[in-house]
Amino acid sequence: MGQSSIPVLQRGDGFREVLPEKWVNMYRQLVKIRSFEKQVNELYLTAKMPGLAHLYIGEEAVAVGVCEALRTDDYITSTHRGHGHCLAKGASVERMFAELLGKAAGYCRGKGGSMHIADQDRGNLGANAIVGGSAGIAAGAALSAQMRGADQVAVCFFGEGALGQGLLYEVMNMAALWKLPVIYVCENNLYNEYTHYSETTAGTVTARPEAFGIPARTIDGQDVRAVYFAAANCVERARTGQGPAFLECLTYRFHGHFVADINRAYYRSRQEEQEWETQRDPIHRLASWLVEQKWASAESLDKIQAEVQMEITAGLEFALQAPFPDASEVDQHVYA
Amino acid sequence: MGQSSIPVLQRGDGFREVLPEKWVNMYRQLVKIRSFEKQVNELYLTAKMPGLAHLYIGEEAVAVGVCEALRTDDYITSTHRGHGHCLAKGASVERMFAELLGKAAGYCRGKGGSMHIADQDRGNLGANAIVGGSAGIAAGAALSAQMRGADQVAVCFFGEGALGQGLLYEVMNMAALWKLPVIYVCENNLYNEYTHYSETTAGTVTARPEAFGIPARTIDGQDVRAVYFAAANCVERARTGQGPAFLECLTYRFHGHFVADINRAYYRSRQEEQEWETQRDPIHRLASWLVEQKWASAESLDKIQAEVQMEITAGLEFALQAPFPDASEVDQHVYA
Amino acid sequence: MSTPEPAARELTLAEAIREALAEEMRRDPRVFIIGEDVAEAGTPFKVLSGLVAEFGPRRVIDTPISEAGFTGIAVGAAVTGMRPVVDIMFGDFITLTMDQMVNQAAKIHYMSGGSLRVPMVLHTTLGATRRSAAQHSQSLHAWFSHIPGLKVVLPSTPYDAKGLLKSAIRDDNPVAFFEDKMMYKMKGAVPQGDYLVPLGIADIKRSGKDITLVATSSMVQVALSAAELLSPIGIEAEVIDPRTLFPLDKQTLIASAKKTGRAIVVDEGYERYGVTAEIASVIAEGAFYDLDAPVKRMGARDVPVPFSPVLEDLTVPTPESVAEAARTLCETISAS
Amino acid sequence: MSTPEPAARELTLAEAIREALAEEMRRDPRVFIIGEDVAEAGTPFKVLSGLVAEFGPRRVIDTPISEAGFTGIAVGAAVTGMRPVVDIMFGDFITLTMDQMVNQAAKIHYMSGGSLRVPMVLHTTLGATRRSAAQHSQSLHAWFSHIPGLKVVLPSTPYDAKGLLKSAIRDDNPVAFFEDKMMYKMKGAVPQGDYLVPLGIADIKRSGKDITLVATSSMVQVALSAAELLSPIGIEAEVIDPRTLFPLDKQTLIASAKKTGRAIVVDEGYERYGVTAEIASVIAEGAFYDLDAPVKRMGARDVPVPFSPVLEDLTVPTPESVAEAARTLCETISAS
Ligand SMILES: Cc1ncc(C[n+]2csc(CCOP(=O)(O)OP(=O)(O)O)c2C)c(N)n1
Ligand SMILES: Cc1ncc(C[n+]2csc(CCOP(=O)(O)OP(=O)(O)O)c2C)c(N)n1
Ligand SMILES: [Mg+2]
Ligand SMILES: [Mg+2]
Repeated sequence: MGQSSIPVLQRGDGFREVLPEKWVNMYRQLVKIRSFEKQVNELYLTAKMPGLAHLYIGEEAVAVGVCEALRTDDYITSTHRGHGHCLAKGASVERMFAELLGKAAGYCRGKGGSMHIADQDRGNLGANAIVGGSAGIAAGAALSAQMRGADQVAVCFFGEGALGQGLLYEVMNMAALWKLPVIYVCENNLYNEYTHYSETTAGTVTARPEAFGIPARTIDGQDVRAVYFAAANCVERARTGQGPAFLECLTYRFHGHFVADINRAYYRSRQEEQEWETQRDPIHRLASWLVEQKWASAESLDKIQAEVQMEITAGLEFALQAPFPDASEVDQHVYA
Repeated sequence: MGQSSIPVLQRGDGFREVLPEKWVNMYRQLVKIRSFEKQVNELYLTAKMPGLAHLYIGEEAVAVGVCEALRTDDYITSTHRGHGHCLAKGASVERMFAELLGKAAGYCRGKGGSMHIADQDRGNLGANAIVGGSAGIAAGAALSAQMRGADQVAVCFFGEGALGQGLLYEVMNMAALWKLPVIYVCENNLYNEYTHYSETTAGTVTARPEAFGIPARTIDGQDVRAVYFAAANCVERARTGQGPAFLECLTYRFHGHFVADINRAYYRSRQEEQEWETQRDPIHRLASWLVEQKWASAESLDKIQAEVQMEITAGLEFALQAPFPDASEVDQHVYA
Repeated sequence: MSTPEPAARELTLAEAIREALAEEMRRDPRVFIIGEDVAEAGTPFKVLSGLVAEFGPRRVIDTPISEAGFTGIAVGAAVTGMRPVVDIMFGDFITLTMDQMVNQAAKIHYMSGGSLRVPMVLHTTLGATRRSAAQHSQSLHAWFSHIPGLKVVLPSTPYDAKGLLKSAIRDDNPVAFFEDKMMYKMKGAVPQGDYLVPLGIADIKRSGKDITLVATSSMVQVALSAAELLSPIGIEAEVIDPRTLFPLDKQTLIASAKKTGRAIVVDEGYERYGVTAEIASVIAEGAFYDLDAPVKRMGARDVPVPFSPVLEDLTVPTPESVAEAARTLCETISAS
Repeated sequence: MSTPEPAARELTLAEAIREALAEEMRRDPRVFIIGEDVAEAGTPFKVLSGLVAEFGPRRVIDTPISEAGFTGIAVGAAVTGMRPVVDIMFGDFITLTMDQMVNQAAKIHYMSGGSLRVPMVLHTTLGATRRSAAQHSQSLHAWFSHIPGLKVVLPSTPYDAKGLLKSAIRDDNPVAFFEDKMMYKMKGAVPQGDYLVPLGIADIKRSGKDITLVATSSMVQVALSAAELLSPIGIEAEVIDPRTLFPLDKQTLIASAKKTGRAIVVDEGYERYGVTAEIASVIAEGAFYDLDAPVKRMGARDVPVPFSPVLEDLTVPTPESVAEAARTLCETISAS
């Protein structure tokens, strides 16, 4: 048992003197993701969006806490539930809506859609519709940074369902061996689609990275401060050549697995949902704290909400008006 | 960390009252594998065998110790280095040689060769030329036994190189969740081909199964008694519904990765090889103990060696004389 | 044409599949289902809804998201006496099963010289136009069709689906069974109780004398609709569904092409190096002296499936595009 | 014919590959090699021997036995500015890389609307008759050829190998590069220093007027030998090597078939649903009015590759079998 030799992840107390503005900005980001996703749900329910989407509502603090600890040139890889990661990494609402509607102004010229948004300028290497499919890509971006002598880090977001994919273990082994600057962020929202993760996950989550000597911590994914501190600590380690780390963020999706998953009683109770919604909402939690600390007033937060709503409305308007790609684009970008 | 809840594997003291004859029989098995493999090497060096082979010389105690703890109707899956597993599970020398020479009398009618010998009558589901490729098959055999209400167990043999394959983790997770009667036997002979396993394996080996809640132990793979006791304990657990277990057997291949790997100095020292050969030979070790216990005399052991050698010689003779399959067989057995 | 009398009961294709599974599971206790969200959820397409209620979670097994792992487990179960049906949610995920299906399942019978058998069904989907983008829209059945040792089935009607699936389950070989997810709600007459549609017999879905349309899966409906468009302009198309790509009923295809002198092959896999190439070259060779025009191939456009509806709809053959191609082909002046 | 003047220096195919890699690694610091036993061992085929001495272990990276994992890492490195060459020891192991190659590498450029690129080479082997049995003898290049977004290269001479590999490394797309392991010791003229053989240009390896033999990889030598057998009986065969399966130089193939009126396609992949089907149907369509006989296909026999030499040798086309087929085809009475 080499457990004792695994470095311990600190809570990141060195980062505690974060400025009030930074917390307020995180609040804005949380709200932006929430409002964006509500609008996406609306688009689905009113049959204005082609296909489907997996909403991030309830899990916002994970993406925001992690991405606030990153630089613009740091990399992320994302998942089928990826809108939150994109926005937290700085994507524009306009181009995201355009992508969801299959418009040429979208991040992928309408070719990717909800599950494939990539934003190269901000290091977002793309959402991925293969569960666990980006574990190698994130590690490869980290290897690339290491080889180029850059001090970028890469964050690999994935749901706890991805713990079922062997690829993750292959890659964690190499990340540990080569001390790659990659951070695994496991969003444990308790469900793999319609199955509780306890039915699919033997042992504990953190024991898995630890088996490869990768330090791991379980944190409250509904508390953006906890996420931010833990992530900042992992990022510093990775950036200074100390290798990979793993965070298990306990969280919950308030909506269904995807927009059409409406009758959910057969796999989870309404009571469980209500407990999370009322007692563990990441936005309420940050808001109360900000007000408590007197770093924001209820009014200033309302104002942020209103500003965000305007951004969302304008972004959607833009996307609805935007043209579809030209038919000739179907054959473009197959090869570079 | 759920480590504390992982059951501890006992050394298996309940099995200590093994009869002298059983130990002597294990000696015979060790010698048989050694002599068989020496003959295989000879066949290669004299260009009498098509293709190549991966010799098990040095590792005999693992196969013998494990298989002696099994019933004939228990299952095993094997590897590219599989001759020892086959013989230990009871395969006939004649049919094995015939297979290695591509003859119709071989276990696979000459179609499988060294890396694919299967012996259905003794539960040997086949060697496998894909590293780690049989991890699922072994677990599936265990699931099948469980579903049929049989109390068979399945042993999955693999080299430490197979720890690189994601499949193993996918399957260990399910084996743990479903308490499958499967035993993972990792033959850690220190090398993946020409690379020391420390360059390919982060953390410790046993931490990996333990991460899934599978009890694991590291044992001396050169001591057939240690292997037998540990295996018997795992088998009893599995047979009585207590689920999977994992044994890391420390061992060494005395020869090259395969028969043509002759100049090995660039990846391991002659000194290291000599230390293992002279100080950690499983056959010498059992022999000394048997003599010490007065359960065998040097002469009786010599006699066994001579008997085995006769069996090998006769088996080879049979195989050399045996006919090749008819050309029409090329199209047979593609479909059942 | 083997379709039943019109008075028969109508089922959707999903219901026909479910009925086939239920009947086979009642008939043979060795049959079981394994895959992600197959039990309570009955898969995201609800194809398996209700089966767990009748057969219990031991025979309708929910798995972690481990396609390689549970496919491997199925192989092991099949080799040891069970008859698993593996559910792979989207056909795009067969990428993860290729080693277990191709290096293991397909070869075990042959490599073991006929002693082991792998009676299993890999049940999955194909087909685009669901706005699911590049990783959830592929039709990758050509890969399995390429591999000796595998059989490949593509039903095009509820009647065929039930009868073919029963044959697949009773077959002693690994069979890949692909359903177009866009066809699950398609209705058709399906007899109650047991009947089999044998593997390897093509079905003439419409008789005609002017041109042969060979079509697979949902392309059969496309071809039938094309035939309706062609009839008023005096072209009577014969529509043939091979139903199984291996075994392939070459005779029926060639005989039809000899009769009509013209043929188009329509399949939803990528066109290049795909199913249309095989069938077109079988016809071009077999009906060489009777063809009045080159065999035309219509597969999916050779691009990753784009998300935007305006682009995605350009990637698959339609009744109009097939009818147009047929008209052009019929105008070709005979070569002989 | 683009082969150089006979006075040039001779290298083996393995040396030509090594030289191409060394030159490209000197030219471009972004190029690196990653795979199993690629460094000190230089692969089991010794193709990469010596590269680690010049470029060091940071650019010639030994990995664990994790084909999916390190292929995924290469994808991530490629997307972020590197140009990896992934070494997959035996082509049979591409089964493990299918998700990373097909769902990720092949689609990223398209899914991202052209913003991301994946310049990487997957370097692997094909070919039977090495007595390595079913899991180490396959030629699975048809699978990658089926997938839009990938390019596929099969060199047949040392000259082509060097020039094609350099083109593949400089290509901005994922390229799969297959070498027949039986060809590594084949010698041929190879110019010193830089030259490129472009992807997508077939090479006429021998001119002839009576029949076209399209052949790939080691089958080019088989076809050339067949041509030598045919010449004395008055049949002059034209031997064409497409060199790349995608892009495929259809024009050159069709033009030759139009000229000769007869064609055979020879490839070592399984015959059914394989490369011979695509090329045969391209010719059958493109040269329809000029063909005097059906295009004949000669692939590997549709069986898992058997071990026994007497059977294995029946599975691949030989000079004799190709010459015999050509003779028969030339006796066919013209259809027109
Ligand atoms: C390899 C693969 N298998 C199955 C799926 C189908 N699928 C999509 S999301 C999902 C559940 C994922 O659960 P988790 O990783 O926990 O993410 P969450 O949806 O909870 O965010 C599944 C099974 C897939 N996309 N990829
Ligand atoms: C999937 C796969 N990758 C690579 C190989 C090539 N290969 C054959 S044996 C071997 C090393 C195996 O090492 P280990 O598992 O430790 O077994 P050992 O040879 O030491 O008994 C490798 C890489 C293979 N057969 N299968
Ligand atoms: Mg989840
Ligand atoms: Mg080893």
